[in-house]
Amino acid sequence: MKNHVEARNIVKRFGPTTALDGAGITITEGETHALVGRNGAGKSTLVSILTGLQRPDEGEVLFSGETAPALADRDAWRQRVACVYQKSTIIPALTVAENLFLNRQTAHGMIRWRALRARARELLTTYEVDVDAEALAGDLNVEQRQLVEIARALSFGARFIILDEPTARLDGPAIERLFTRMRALREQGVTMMYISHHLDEVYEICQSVTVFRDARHVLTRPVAELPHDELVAAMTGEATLSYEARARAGANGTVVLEAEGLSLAGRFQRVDLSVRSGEVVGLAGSASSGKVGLAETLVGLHRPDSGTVVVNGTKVRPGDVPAALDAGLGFVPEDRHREGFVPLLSVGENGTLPIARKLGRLGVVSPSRRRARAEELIDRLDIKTEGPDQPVGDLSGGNAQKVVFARALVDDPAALVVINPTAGVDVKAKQALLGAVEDAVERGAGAVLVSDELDDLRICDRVLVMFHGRVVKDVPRGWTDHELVAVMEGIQE
Amino acid sequence: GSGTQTGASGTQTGGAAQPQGGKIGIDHPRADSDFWNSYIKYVPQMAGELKIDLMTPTNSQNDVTKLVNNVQALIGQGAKAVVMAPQDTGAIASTLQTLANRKIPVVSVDTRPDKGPVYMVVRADNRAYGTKACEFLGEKLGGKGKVVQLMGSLSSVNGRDRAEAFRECMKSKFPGITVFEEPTEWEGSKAASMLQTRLEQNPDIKGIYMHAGGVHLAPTLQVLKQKNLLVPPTDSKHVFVISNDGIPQEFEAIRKGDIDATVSQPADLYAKYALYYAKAAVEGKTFKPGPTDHDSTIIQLPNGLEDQLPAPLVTKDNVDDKSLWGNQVK
Amino acid sequence: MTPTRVTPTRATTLTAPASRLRLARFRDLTLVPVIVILLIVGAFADPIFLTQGNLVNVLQQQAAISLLVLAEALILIAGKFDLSLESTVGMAPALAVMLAIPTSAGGFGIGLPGGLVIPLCLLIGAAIGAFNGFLIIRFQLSAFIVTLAMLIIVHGLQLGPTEGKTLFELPESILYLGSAVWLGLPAAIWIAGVLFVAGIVGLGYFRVGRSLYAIGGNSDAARAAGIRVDRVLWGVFILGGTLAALAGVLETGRLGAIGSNQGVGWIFMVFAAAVIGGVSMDGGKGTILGALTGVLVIGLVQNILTLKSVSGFWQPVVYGGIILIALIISRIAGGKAQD
Amino acid sequence: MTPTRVTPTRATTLTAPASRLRLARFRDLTLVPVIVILLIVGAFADPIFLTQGNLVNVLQQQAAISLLVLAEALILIAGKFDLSLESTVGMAPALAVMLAIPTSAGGFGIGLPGGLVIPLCLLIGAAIGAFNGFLIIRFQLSAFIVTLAMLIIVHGLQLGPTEGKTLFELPESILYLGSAVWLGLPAAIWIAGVLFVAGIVGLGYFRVGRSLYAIGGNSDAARAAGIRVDRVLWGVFILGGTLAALAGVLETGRLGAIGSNQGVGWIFMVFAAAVIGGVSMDGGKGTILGALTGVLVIGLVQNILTLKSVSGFWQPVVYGGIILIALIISRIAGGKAQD
Ligand SMILES: Nc1ncnc2c1ncn2[C@@H]1O[C@H](COP(=O)(O)OP(=O)(O)OP(=O)(O)O)[C@@H](O)[C@H]1O
Ligand SMILES: Nc1ncnc2c1ncn2[C@@H]1O[C@H](COP(=O)(O)OP(=O)(O)OP(=O)(O)O)[C@@H](O)[C@H]1O
Ligand SMILES: [Mg+2]
Ligand SMILES: [Mg+2]
Repeated sequence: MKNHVEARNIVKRFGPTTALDGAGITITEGETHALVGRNGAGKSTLVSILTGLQRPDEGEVLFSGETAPALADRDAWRQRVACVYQKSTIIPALTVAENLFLNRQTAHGMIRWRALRARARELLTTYEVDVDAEALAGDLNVEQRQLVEIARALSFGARFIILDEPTARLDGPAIERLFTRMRALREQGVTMMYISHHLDEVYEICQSVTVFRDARHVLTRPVAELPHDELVAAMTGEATLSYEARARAGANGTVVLEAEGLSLAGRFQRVDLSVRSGEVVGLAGSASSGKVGLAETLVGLHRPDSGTVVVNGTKVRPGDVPAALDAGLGFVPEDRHREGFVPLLSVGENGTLPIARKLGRLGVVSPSRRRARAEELIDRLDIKTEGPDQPVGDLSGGNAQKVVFARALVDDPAALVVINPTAGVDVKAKQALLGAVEDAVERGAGAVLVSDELDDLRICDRVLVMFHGRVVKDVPRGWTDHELVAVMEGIQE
Repeated sequence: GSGTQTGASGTQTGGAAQPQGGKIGIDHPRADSDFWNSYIKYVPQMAGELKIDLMTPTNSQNDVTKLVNNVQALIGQGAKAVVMAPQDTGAIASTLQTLANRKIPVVSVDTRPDKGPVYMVVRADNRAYGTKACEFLGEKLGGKGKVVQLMGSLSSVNGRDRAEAFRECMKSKFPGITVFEEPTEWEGSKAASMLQTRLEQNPDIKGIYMHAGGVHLAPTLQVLKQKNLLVPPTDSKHVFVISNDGIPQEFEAIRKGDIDATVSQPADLYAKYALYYAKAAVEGKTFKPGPTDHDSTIIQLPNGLEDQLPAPLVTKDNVDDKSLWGNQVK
Repeated sequence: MTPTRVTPTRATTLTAPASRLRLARFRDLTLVPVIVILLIVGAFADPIFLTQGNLVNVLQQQAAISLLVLAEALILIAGKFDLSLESTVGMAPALAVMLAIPTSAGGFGIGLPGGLVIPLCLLIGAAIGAFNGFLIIRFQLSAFIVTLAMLIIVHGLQLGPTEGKTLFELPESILYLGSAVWLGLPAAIWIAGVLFVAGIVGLGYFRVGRSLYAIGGNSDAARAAGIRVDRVLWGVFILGGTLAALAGVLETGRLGAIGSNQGVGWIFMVFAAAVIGGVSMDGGKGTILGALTGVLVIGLVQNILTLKSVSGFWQPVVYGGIILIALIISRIAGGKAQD
Repeated sequence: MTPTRVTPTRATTLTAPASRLRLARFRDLTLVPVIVILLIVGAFADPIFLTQGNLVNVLQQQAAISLLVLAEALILIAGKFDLSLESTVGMAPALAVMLAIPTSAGGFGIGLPGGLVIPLCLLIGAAIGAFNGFLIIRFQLSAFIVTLAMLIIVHGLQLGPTEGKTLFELPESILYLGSAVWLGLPAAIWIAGVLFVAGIVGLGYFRVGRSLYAIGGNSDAARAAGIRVDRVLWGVFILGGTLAALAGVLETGRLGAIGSNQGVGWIFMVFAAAVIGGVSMDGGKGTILGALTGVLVIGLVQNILTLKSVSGFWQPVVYGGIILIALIISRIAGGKAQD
């Protein structure tokens, strides 16, 4: 079989960081090839090199044995490769239709909008993306945007498609639809490179897998020949077991987070919720079920139309984040880029934002105490960084997420509200993060965990399933995937 | 003699080609108007004639902050007298006090500082400009009708003086005339727009007083032309226009009959007498109020003296007078 | 989304488009109510206001500045900034004219034929734009501060050679466009009108126009989509400089001379017009039609203030107040936070 | 991070910070080479230049404007914008003084005691800042355009009551700070110095100061982290207005009167100083120390141009050119693209 894509001895440095150090990948024509590795291993950097967005410092890229086009020749690149990037390439101020056909609205002459919209609608229907072609992309939620990006990449008709963590923001049914699509493309002979931290997905959809570790190539193997444990070992450099939820003593009585009759128009209605110390309560639901809106309201990001929130015995003013945090809440937001961190500020500062007040007297923040706290957090969550002074904007996705986590945990919260905590983090980090939630709970906190991932929900003592803005069921520990999904889809009450 | 000289000069060494009496610093107020540009050109010429050791002129670009900084620099570089033209006459007070404390005499050109000692103010009376324009238009219009006054910047004292004098004179001498006032900020663009709008609103406007020919002349003519109002004075549609400044282009327009008059603001005399008094000051001469030998009068101010230079009204009759500075520049 | 329904249906997503489209269209026109109010106020303020003559005057007075607003809107939509446009309005025609007129009239004495003055003027404008683009794109310097420095430098390049003098003796060719009348309307209005239509069509229906929105909205994404970001941006700066030079030609024709402060102080009004017209300072948002309504609001306010003879001292307060009110109305009508 | 190592160790994380810290410190000081060059050029240009007297003059001349730069740097770091500061410089002291002086001297005839003038002036500045903040934060209006309108309005609020006249009979109290000499140096220098030190310490080591960076860098994240974004921003606008009013007091004392143009035209220089000093127009980036070096560069350039008596016509070209060069140097030394 011919090699469709080859990258050889790629070296790429960003200032002091070496993102790729002589790494390479070879993808055979027609296969779906997984690229896995821990956060910061250099996967996305390779993607930007394979799509001609960045020039490697050393090494070369070949398509079907020919050298890659010049960086300036974007059209040539686009004929060879289409991509769903990890970072959003949606332009919020433009409509979905225009985003889908960006820079190819028309071959020449004037744009015929009506025809464009029709084409967009057709495309969205083909890929079963349930969004309005005329909506502004900025008004879509994270998941819808992701679906639009995927539809766009698939629609190019390129023979090679790269998908960089496309499923990190999708729920179960959407992932299934994506896989159906990918299988169909593979049957048409399309080559794909697939990046994900969900190793089961790798086994489900890919034929071979390449592992990167610390900016280097570690192995390439057909997936059939590589058992799960070996794959994890290759990624982490050590043998690791998959995460097992710990057996906990369970709720010990005091209610640390309570909501009563909470409603927010268009998002959720009359929700009651009570979380005890030592308890993890899951919030599940399919797209637009209102689970995120509810969690964000608990924290004070939205002001509810009615209802009250009590944190650790204190009734907090509705819609007041600082009050909720002061009362003892820790928060991991849904979208780390939007609400998670300040990219220009250092790891240390981002991690200690909510406790700045405790790092010195009279409003002073002592840099040395901040640094000490930050190093402790870096240690605890195993954040891969040059140190507390590195700007978070320079970290890889998963490590940035750990910083956001660090911020939530820094004040030893009585109650934790965690939304999609493991989106885009590697296996080991996932364990660290879920472990961190369980640690906090064992120390006596109560946690609300909102997630689209059933794996995450396994650490919950009970899962509240939401459907169209209402809590429809309280599922105790011991559920099976099938049961829970059925409730989430509204198939079974 | 010119204003009675007491204190003899005495130190004049005969026939020496060298400049006399110590360095004189000069700050120019702005470089973006034709009048001041003519003044700036006359300065080195007059300095040569008066054999003055002139320092390189600074330019404060119509900004009192820069003026203060420039004066500090001139002091630092050893000026024995300073000529300036503070366009903001109030904000210069403490600088004048500093200069007085250092015994450095100041000649103020064109504007009269409100406060702070000055050796001599050399200016033409801006209020007189306004009054002359009012009288000219009032007579031409026979004491009735409508006139427009295109004002300069209201935050400049000269603009204000002209505007107030014109307004007051119209009120007292020609109460039958309606005056429209347009604050143009010395901008041609605003002047054109405002005049155009006003003529649309009042097609029977018969007179225009422009505060500054340099910026107002061309736009006014352009608007009149567009409205077909650029006709000889004999035509009943004629709009009487009086300008202010005395630049060559105004003279040209007077000759062609496009405008009727202008007040010639004496750029040459400004330069000449500014330097003359600065030199006199360095030499220790003093002056008293009264008439001078150059058709002007020195008057007493609370904070110094002022030599009020003549500002002739130029009409078709005297527009070719060679002694007008506007006929001397090329 | 109706929470009572148990299964999501396509119907729920299909209701949205029509209303959204309507809203999006209206968003360009949030200033229309302000314009209507101004027309009513103006009509009460002075009977002359609503006459054809006066309204044509307003348009003619705004023609030159509207070209600057057009240029700035394009640049802002592409996510950049150009302050130096205002200096180009005076400098480009001044320098072009000086190449043609004799030394006695203030020229360089090169004596180029008068017919070349307008092309030269536009070329100078384009060159200034190209230089701005070069510094901003190639050196990756801050557009605000580069063009601020250029505002000062370009104005100096007019002051220096003219020595601050007004140029009175101009070739006929440069006066023509700003003073001619075509089919009963000043040529300047026709020119501005045609260019605005070209801008609306270009930004609405052509790929290169749409690419401005993409670049202004997310330049990394635009680059990934194959848009030649640097080239387009450079083109926009050059076009901006050229439009500013053309504005200078129109203004020169209207005023009959080139004063040393032609265009000085315009840039604030230009930004005000663009922003109240809905163009975002953050790039990627706004339309040329919206910017045009912004120009009209500013022009009508000035006209009414002149007709009502509001005291020069208090004019700024009234004027600024109206801008604020227009801003608030356009905010409320537009419904979105501004940036 | 050394990529050869397989497991991250404490050692690797501990080697990096020192160098990064050093780099970050240098980034504040990218203009230092420019300042050194200017000092050398100045020394050759005029023997007076390096004398203590001249350098003290430079500092005194920049004292008032430096407070505006300080205010603008704070506002820019927090991700906002304030153009109206320049109008406050004239309007706040003018109004405060008019409340104290008799009608004969141009006052309102209310005759408040002279000792109240400075507090009143600062209060007026704070009120203007509060109003800006109110419109921008509560109404979510564009900061650029709100403060542009306010620039016009606030200046009008000075022109209106004074009718454009200069106020020169001032209470002694308001003249003192701008003209006094403390320990051999003008008081204005001491005041500006102390405020800059407070700014450097406040932004470097205080919670509220650090929160400006968080807000400017990502206001949503700052909100989610429990920072009271609106309250802090409002505070920054109020502080900015107050500093502008204080600048007005210093300027009034230095000039001995309040002209109707006091402060007019400063804002461009203020932005230039802040941006060449490394403060980003996009928020979240820059330091007060950097802004201070920006002020010094501008001050030294002006001083040298004055001492060398560069022709007024060509001064802008030299001046703008030097800003551009400083910008390029700070870009090269800083290493990062500007925005
Ligand atoms: N533009 C950049 N500037 C500086 N450092 C960068 C940049 N892009 C990537 N890096 C660094 O390069 C390394 C590799 O990053 P990359 O994004 O390729 O990781 P990744 O394998 O995709 O991780 P993740 O699974 O978290 O997405 C990281 O250490 C990251 O901090
Ligand atoms: N800022 C917003 N304003 C208005 N409606 C919103 C907003 N954010 C989300 N929505 C809508 O509210 C509904 C509930 O959203 P929410 O994010 O709470 O649900 P979710 O279960 O988390 O969905 P998903 O899994 O897709 O994120 C959805 O229809 C969503 O489109
Ligand atoms: Mg990645
Ligand atoms: Mg969600």
